[in-house]
Amino acid sequence: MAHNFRSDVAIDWCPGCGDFGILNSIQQALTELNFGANDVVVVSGIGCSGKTPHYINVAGAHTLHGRSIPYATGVKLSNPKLKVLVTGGDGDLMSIGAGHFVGEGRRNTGLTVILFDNEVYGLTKGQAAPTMQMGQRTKSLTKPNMFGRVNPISLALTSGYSFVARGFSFDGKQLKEIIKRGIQHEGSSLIDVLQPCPTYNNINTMEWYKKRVYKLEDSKTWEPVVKNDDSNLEEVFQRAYAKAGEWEDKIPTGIFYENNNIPSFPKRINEYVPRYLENPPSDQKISDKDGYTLVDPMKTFSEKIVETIK
Amino acid sequence: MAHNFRSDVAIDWCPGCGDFGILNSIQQALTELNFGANDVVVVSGIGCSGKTPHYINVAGAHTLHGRSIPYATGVKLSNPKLKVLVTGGDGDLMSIGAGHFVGEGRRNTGLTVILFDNEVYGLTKGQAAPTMQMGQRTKSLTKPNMFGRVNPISLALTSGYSFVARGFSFDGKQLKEIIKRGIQHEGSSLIDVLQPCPTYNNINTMEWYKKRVYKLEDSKTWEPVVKNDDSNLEEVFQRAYAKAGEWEDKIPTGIFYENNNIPSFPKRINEYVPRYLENPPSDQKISDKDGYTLVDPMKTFSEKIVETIK
Amino acid sequence: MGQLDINIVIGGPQGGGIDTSANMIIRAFAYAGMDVFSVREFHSNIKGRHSYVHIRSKDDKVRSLKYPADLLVALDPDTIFEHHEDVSKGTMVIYDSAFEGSDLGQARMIMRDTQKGIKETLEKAGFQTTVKGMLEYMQKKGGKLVPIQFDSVLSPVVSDGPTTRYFNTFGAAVTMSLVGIEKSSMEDAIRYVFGNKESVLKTNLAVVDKAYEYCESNKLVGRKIKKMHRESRIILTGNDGAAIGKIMGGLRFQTYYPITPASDESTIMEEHEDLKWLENEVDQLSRGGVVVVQTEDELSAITMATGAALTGSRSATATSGPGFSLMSEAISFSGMDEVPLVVTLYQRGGPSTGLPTRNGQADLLFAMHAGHGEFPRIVITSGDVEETIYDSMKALNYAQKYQVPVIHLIDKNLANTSEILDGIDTRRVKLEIPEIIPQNDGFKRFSLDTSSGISRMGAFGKNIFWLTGDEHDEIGHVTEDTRMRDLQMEKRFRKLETAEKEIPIEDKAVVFGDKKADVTFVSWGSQKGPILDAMNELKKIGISSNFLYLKMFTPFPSDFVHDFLYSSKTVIDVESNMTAQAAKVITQNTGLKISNYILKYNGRHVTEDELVEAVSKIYKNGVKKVVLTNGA
Amino acid sequence: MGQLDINIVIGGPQGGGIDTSANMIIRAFAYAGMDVFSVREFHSNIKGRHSYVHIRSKDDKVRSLKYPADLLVALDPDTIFEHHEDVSKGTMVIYDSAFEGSDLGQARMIMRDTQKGIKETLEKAGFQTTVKGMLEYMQKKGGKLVPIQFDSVLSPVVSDGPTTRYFNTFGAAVTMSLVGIEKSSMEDAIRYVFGNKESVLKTNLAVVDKAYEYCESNKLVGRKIKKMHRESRIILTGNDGAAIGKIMGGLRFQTYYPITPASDESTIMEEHEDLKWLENEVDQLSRGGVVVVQTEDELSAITMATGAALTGSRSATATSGPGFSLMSEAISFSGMDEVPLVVTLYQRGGPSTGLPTRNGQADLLFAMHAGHGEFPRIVITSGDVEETIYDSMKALNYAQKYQVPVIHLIDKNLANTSEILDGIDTRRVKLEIPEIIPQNDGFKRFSLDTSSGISRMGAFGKNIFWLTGDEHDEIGHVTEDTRMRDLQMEKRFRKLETAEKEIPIEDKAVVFGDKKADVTFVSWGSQKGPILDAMNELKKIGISSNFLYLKMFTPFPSDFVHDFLYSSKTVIDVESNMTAQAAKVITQNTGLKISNYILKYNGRHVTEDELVEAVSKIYKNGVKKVVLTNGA
Ligand SMILES: Cc1ncc(C[n+]2csc(CCOP(=O)(O)OP(=O)(O)O)c2C)c(N)n1
Ligand SMILES: Cc1ncc(C[n+]2csc(CCOP(=O)(O)OP(=O)(O)O)c2C)c(N)n1
Ligand code: SF4
Ligand code: SF4
Ligand SMILES: [Mg+2]
Ligand SMILES: [Mg+2]
Repeated sequence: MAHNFRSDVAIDWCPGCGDFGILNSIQQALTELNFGANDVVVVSGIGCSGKTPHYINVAGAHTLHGRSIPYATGVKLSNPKLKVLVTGGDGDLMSIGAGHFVGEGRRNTGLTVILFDNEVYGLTKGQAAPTMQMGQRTKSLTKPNMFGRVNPISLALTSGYSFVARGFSFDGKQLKEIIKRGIQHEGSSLIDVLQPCPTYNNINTMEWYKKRVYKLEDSKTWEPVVKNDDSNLEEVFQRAYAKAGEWEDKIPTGIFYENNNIPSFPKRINEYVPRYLENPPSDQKISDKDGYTLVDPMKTFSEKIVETIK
Repeated sequence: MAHNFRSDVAIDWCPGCGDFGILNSIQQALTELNFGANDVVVVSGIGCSGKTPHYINVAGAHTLHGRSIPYATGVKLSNPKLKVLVTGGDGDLMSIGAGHFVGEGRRNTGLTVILFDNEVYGLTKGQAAPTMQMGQRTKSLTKPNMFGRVNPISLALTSGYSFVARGFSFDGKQLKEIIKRGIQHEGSSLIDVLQPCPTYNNINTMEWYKKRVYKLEDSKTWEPVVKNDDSNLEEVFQRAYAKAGEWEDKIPTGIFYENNNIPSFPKRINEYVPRYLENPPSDQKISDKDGYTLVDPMKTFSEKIVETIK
Repeated sequence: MGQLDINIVIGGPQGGGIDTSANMIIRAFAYAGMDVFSVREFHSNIKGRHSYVHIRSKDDKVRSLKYPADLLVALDPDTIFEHHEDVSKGTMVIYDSAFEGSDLGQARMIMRDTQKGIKETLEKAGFQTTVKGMLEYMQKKGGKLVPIQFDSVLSPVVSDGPTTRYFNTFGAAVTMSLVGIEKSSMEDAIRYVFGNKESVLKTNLAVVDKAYEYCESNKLVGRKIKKMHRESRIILTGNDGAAIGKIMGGLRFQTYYPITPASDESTIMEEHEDLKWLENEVDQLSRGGVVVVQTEDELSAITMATGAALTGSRSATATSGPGFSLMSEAISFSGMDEVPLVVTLYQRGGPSTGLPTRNGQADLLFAMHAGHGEFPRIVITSGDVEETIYDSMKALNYAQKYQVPVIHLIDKNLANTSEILDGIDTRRVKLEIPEIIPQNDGFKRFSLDTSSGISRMGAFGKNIFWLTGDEHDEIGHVTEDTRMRDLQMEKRFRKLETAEKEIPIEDKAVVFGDKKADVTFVSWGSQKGPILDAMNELKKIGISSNFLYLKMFTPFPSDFVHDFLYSSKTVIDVESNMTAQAAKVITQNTGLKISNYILKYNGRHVTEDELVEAVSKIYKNGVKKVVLTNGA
Repeated sequence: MGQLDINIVIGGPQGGGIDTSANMIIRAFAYAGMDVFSVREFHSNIKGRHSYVHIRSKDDKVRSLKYPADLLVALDPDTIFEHHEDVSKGTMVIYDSAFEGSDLGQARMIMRDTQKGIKETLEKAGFQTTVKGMLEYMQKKGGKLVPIQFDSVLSPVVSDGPTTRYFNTFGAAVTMSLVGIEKSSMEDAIRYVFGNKESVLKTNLAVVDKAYEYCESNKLVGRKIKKMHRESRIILTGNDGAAIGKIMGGLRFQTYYPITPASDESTIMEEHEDLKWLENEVDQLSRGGVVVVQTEDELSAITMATGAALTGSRSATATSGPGFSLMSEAISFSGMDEVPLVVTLYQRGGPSTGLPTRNGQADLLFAMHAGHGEFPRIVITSGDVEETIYDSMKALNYAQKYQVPVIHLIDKNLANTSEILDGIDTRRVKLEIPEIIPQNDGFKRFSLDTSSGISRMGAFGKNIFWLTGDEHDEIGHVTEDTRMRDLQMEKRFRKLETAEKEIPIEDKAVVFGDKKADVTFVSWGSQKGPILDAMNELKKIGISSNFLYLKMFTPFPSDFVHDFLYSSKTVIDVESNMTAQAAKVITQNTGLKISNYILKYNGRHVTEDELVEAVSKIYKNGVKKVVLTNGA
């Protein structure tokens, strides 16, 4: 029987919050991909978005603000058989967690990073998040936003994510498909989800987005996938980056970039720890039948041995 | 008399280290810009590069690993009259400090960030820095570098730095000129300096670079400056970003991008704290002649007052 | 005086106007000349979960809260479920009769565990698990029900939308009528709250009118409280007090990364960043403003504040536990480099994210030891709103004078406590400003030539000197010389001895009550008020008590504490934590062991009544430890 | 046995082959069957600044170092300047006569403050501030000069470049000849060091040959030390020991961000990550390897290790002070969420960047309190290389068994101490592996139904459960219910009581020596060896002593410590820090105050001789506190 990905926890997001749409899309994607109960783990930081794991009926870790990515990386590297989703806020991933976000691009571990992009710090009452435009003033701000905007798509491309896409929380169908592809992608993916926060963001509302979003896949010439001989790499990458700059009047959604030629971090580890993928840390037996170590230190560290009069 | 920017501290970098060239260029730039002894502050993190402030005869802070940017930002915002230079390693700024590097792009405070780009962690004995290519194996590594490379130019452009350039520590003349322009630039600048580390990096050596570097300014069509009506913004920005991708065979140096249309953070603050630029926190008198506060709390916070039977 | 003592608990959904109701009630009492003390309780949630304000008003000084409530005002069914323990003989329960149909099972915003507890209570008592059942249960306990049909009462006066928008005003007004506050005070409160919104103001005044009229005709009127004239007073929370104190103390640079319950302090500063009022009053050089910067994280917040301090500004940051953890490394730096820096640490329920919007006092030992290695620091704490003001000023002074990081502990309870102060004394604390003399060559920022350990202060922009996290010489350059190392370590620690000598004892520890008493309280932070109030109550039941109130933990007033406790009889340590951290500090510094404890770690504020009860248990029954559990 | 006791200090520029020389010397002693103990000292610098290794060899167990040196081997002029204090009557000073022309003023790699000190010393004693002057000064103190023209002696045997490349081998070989080690042992050492580099090996052997020949003909030959046969032994540093212990203890996931002196541990693991040897020995499921990840910072290092632990792996991270500071928040998380996690904390000289390559023991109180809020943790410390192995295994066991963060303190001195062990016992520590039973629905990871406080362990991939930094219910969902909060807090702390009961006293505190003694040492960490050695020396001068050696600070063996110290006479606390942190912990937990202190905070290792001297001062002259200053 298919696993039910809905947990029985009462959801306490505000009515009309874009988070509901993201949650649904994740649950549907997991169902359609036919995952079992113990195949998937969801990791989050702190924020309204951070509550997501509790609402999904798989193992979940609601960790520290900004640290969802390294926690998730630990889970994935220790047991690469698991699919690991990160559900993070834009404050969480682009501000306090920006260093890890960049670091993960370098690793390309194979996480599916779903960014809840509401331009505000929801759970701390509406301060400007790094995704908010400079000079924009939502109702919770004492003055217009003083800071420049970080574009998650551009930052993901620059950092090395090998799958970069954007969804809209009120277009569940497209979002679900993107999430499915992100999860199936071997390397790390960033899925930026436009997520209205009706409580604090009275500018980037559902209506505001609805007027502006369009789908990249609707254009016949849009091809975000890098060929496996890398021949179109430069072109695809630069086009994706240029596309990422579009905002204000027209906001593209869909897949910006997909590169399957960079081996994931687990695969790279397997080159040096040859039995890693088949027998990762989480699965290794570490003691003999009496409970003692299997490792003979004198053999393992034989180079440290000293023998007199050989 | 011109201030002498050389301090009397013994320099303990390895012979042949690229850091010497950077130090010289900074000192020359300061001299040529005719700064006085108390006009400039140099802030660094930890690393071989982190020792730089001690070698320059201006006030200097050799702070914590990865935190040079926020320390420097504090100095600058508290006294915007100061020119504040950041001398940081690639580990310092692109790994542990990557979050602040991105954050500073959003602020555009007006720091001159000089990145000592040697692809390794010098002071901790040669581990791979984030600027090293994946798969490269310098002599200090137990195995080829497992991580993807972060390109400081691309990351600076993506984060919002309004002046982005690259120098080479063995081309002091060009480097000095870039530093001068970086310092004069009102917003924040990132100057990526290719810096051979002969002790640990036996691949990206002086010779290796000499064979590959070329100057952007040598091309007549290269125009990195955004016009003050922003008309060429998109074009200049995207071209700079594409250029940043060049590596391996030909490595561009010079100015990639300069945008003078984004008001610096101090200017933006001045809109809300109107006397800020002229009388910043560092200069404000805070007490009356008897040493008591100048602030009348009942007047300042008058909205909290309650009066019975008015 | 001393006759009136009213405890009100008003609850409703987070984001549903509870704060506004509470504001109205507090103001109305204040306009009537009463004293008011209140604390806000809410979930880590933006909309929907249960939130409440506990308000106590007296015609005398009030410093704490007390259960049971005299009035429980329920703006939603959840409040009725959540607060059944607050209801006792005589408690009036005011609610919308429409709630009566609600079932506990439908109350999805009540935490599962809480629901379970309520269910057990009702079932055990033999009542249905509905609002109705709960109301009956309350009645059985002696509660008096005051059901009102909110909508039908209000619909005649509300024309600009659903009546629900005005339920909170109505609830507040009914409450005020019930306790006997004149309508004019309530109207003043409404005017304050909606001052600049003409149309809303009008309807709200009409709602108040309606409420008083309804109460009048339904005999829901308390004995009239006569308005008393008072000089101008000021209503402040702990967050407000700290913000005001910092600005009065000369702070001109503050950084923060949003976090409950600290960021309100910074928001208040942002609202006053231009120090507008100074504009016309003072000379050119004194004009300016406060720069408040929202940073990308707490690592940035503390390092940026430190950077600013290097230019001579008074600078600070404010955070709570998780952020403070992230600041540990930079605190060590400012200790090493003798940078004046204030960190206001708003404790909340831990560990980790813990109970992010609830009270806790479990960061004391951490604050005393945060950061690797050894360096002098000063750790102070505040216990009421007034103290937050002057302590913030003193914190800035200490930082400047002793060139150390100062950690100022406030707790969430105090941050969200609202009190009324008679005024603020601008001459209570003098600003101690170190002189900065321009000098470059040979300027020894870390001069060893100082018996106090304090070297001459310098500022970037006026002096050339260096800082490094490494051990350094007198100018600030790196050294690994063994002798210089020892000398610099010793010089830094001399500052702590100097501080210990110079700071008067009353800023470190204060004794309340008589020298000899049956019971001696030892405590710190926001228990101050509840303990002072409990002392009066205990006296009434024949237990005399005094109170060693601790304010400074580093440097610790060991001799004073030793001498006082040594001759005390039943010493009771009262803290809002589980491991009695202050008691540990006492033992560490004096060798004395404390054997009685009243501890609370459920995240809620300590109340007068539970303290009195706990002391009785200890004093009369020989119980050693009482864990307090009040609060919903 | 017990006849030979040789102290060698060999110094030269960082990056100039000093480590290789030291390696040769250590190996040569070892091949001769001697015991060797050594410590490395170096600047935070890659090339040029002064670095040295202090090596002591005995034909008996050696556990510490002693000054003055018997031989001072100078591979550069700076060494002669820096180590004048190590020279006393009988010390042989071996150096290249070419150094004699050097002036102190030219020695730019000597720290300014150190230069100043040297200058003062020489001027006061009436010598020139040159190497020559210094050598004369040494002679006056009784040192015996052994000048050798390195280049001219070596040029006949070196043809593949400048002779300077072989100075370090030459210096080592001369030293070995002088102390009487047979050439064959030195040759074995050379073969070990250059094993796989044929051409280099040849010349080095020739250099050794030349050195022995030169010494022979110049009467620079010590009394022959007869080779003794020993079973296979293993030479390890503290870094090695921790790495080996972790891998033996079942660790399969380690994260790190480079930092001195911790990262060597991770590098050693990386070198053995494939656990190649296991390949042929064990069944399929046991094959595997250790994943070692260099992270972007320490925030990532600890959180990644925590994430890994959630899947059931044994996982750890290693760092030193600055990195540990950054880990505070995540330690609190793992405490809250009961994640088994080991943090190996290599203490170095603080605060802040401090003395990054020098010793310190000033992170104890911080380790005990790091992280906001209250949660159970275990804090253990190691004092010698052997302990680093078994303690690392135990740390992993404790983490798994009690589901808590375990902080394992090692100090820089121990990290860089090299010792020879007779073997490693694979059956000393049994791995305690919690059973993981697949279950999803209703799996209560944080079940309250446990008297020990320990709930059944779960693993992502095998169980569905949740974690949150917030207070949570039994399944791991957020709760703000006051009762659930209290119960979960109490459950977590019950684990600490359980650990306290279950862990045997010998893993917490050990007493060495007789029950009654004139002097009682109290200490922890790398002072263990020096104190044990000093006890023997003290006996010789008529002072009997015993030693309370502390290994576990949380939970603290209060009763044991109380009972032992209560009946002790002159108690002396010995620590490498300034504020006597362990003594504070003792007072906090027992109420007993310690009144005598031997403290060292100059970043250098504690030596036997200075301990003996300090004890005399305290015991005989009634001095209360002695600050140790040995070391260059
Ligand atoms: C270290 C730390 N700093 C600050 C906080 C307070 N905090 C909780 S949620 C949050 C921001 C949430 O914003 P975002 O990540 O955008 O998530 P959203 O609520 O918008 O989904 C902050 C700053 C924290 N929990 N931990
Ligand atoms: C918090 C912290 N972690 C680790 C270190 C150790 N550390 C010192 S320098 C350094 C890296 C230096 O590399 P880089 O920034 O590239 O500077 P470089 O030495 O190459 O100039 C590290 C990791 C530290 N000082 N602080
Ligand atoms: S505050 Fe905004 S993001 Fe958070 S739950 Fe409410 S609507 Fe959603
Ligand atoms: S290690 Fe490399 S970067 Fe550091 S001083 Fe030496 S050459 Fe320069
Ligand atoms: Mg957000
Ligand atoms: Mg580097």
